[in-house]
Amino acid sequence: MINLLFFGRLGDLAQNVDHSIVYDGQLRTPKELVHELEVAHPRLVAALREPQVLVSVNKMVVKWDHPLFDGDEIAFLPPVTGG
Amino acid sequence: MINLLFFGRLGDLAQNVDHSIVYDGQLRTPKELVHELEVAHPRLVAALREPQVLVSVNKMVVKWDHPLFDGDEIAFLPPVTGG
Amino acid sequence: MSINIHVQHEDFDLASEYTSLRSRTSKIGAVVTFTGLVRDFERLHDDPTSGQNLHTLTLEHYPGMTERLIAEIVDEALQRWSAFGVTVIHRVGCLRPNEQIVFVGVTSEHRENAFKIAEFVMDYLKTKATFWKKVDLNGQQQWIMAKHSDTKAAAKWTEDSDE
Amino acid sequence: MSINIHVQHEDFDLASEYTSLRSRTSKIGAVVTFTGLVRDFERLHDDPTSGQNLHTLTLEHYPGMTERLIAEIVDEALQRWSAFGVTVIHRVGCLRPNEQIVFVGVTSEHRENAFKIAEFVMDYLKTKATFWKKVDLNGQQQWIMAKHSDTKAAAKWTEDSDE
Repeated sequence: MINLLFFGRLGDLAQNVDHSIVYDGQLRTPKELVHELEVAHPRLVAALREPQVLVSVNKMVVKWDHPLFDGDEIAFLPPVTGG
Repeated sequence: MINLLFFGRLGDLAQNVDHSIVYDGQLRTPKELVHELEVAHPRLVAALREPQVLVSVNKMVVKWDHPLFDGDEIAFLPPVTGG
Repeated sequence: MSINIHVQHEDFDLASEYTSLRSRTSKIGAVVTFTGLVRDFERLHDDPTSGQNLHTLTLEHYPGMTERLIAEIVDEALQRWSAFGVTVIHRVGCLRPNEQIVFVGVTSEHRENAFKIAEFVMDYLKTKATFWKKVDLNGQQQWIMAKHSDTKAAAKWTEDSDE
Repeated sequence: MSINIHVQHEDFDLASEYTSLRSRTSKIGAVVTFTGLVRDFERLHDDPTSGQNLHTLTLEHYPGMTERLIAEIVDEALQRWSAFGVTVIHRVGCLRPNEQIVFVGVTSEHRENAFKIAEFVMDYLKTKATFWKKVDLNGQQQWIMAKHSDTKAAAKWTEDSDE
């Protein structure tokens, strides 16, 4: 199982997305994951592809071609606004 | 009457100095005042002439040749160390 | 060195944090505190004319990642300047105008280090830590955009290593 | 704008000052406080090896002149950066290690101004305001010399007007 998290405005756009994906044994990347969401969730995917959005795997920011493994937690992070 | 104030370590050196001087009607300056103290209080005067010592008249920092008038309050200020 | 980092919904008490920071050593000469408050209006962009009345501010964060990122920010500050103690508290959840939102407290021997650390931590908190603000402006919910001025503030620490 | 300046022997309470500073407007986004404490040792010169145990610290000042000079420092800061409130409290008389000696509190809309004003006021307090410190080091009374590092700290505001 791979868990997906969407923060900030991405969370609003991802309300109908399945946040748990069965891991099918194939090597996948965050970039490929986003591509698979494109037909069903075009607005979300457009937002995910904005250049300032970061992706993390297991709470560490990674590149979009980072390999994913069973049990990983993938989070999509828009620009932060705390403080 | 002219009143003299000595702060910080200058105060220790000026313990035997008369802090009130009768104003004799002559125009005087802080520099001349210090000169008049020299024979009786050589250590104090040496300290007053250190380049970092400032002089104020009526709570405003002035030059050493500032003219003095009856009622003035003259203060000798070593480098400050507050905060 | 004592580092305390809290991400919490509960409010915090400046006096308690100050007392706790002060108590650690008698070598402390300087205590700097920064407290951020929720303003009653929010500029949605860098445009100074865009201010609107704010009803509530909701802070979301990424539990686990946020605390680690704050710890990294504090560690980086402490590699640059020495301190006795650093406390960072960031609130999450729904807050109202005038409420306290963030606290940074630093104790050091001399004032310059405490000021630098507090300012550095705040600049990086704004640009690196995984918090997201949503505002309710007259009933309309809206996610806040990152401010260019914050990105610039954090960048100043890398541009000028003398700072 | 609200400016409060006090030179007093009595101790001050950070929480009261903070509450008072915060209460003035709901536009406040940032509160910066600096508190100076009496350290338990004193370096008589800039020599870092010269530290000695401190029993008491006595602060003398020039009443009337000090308050005016602090007001001038605050005014100069407020010509550079905007704020809602500035409070400066400086204690005088005989103090012991760990006691509070000086407080600067600033409220502003954004954090940068509050930090800058607090740091500016502290730098100039150290170099312009008419306070003199005498220390009792193991029974030996001694006036503190001005520190080169303080003169340098104040000079940075004139060298770099972008600061």
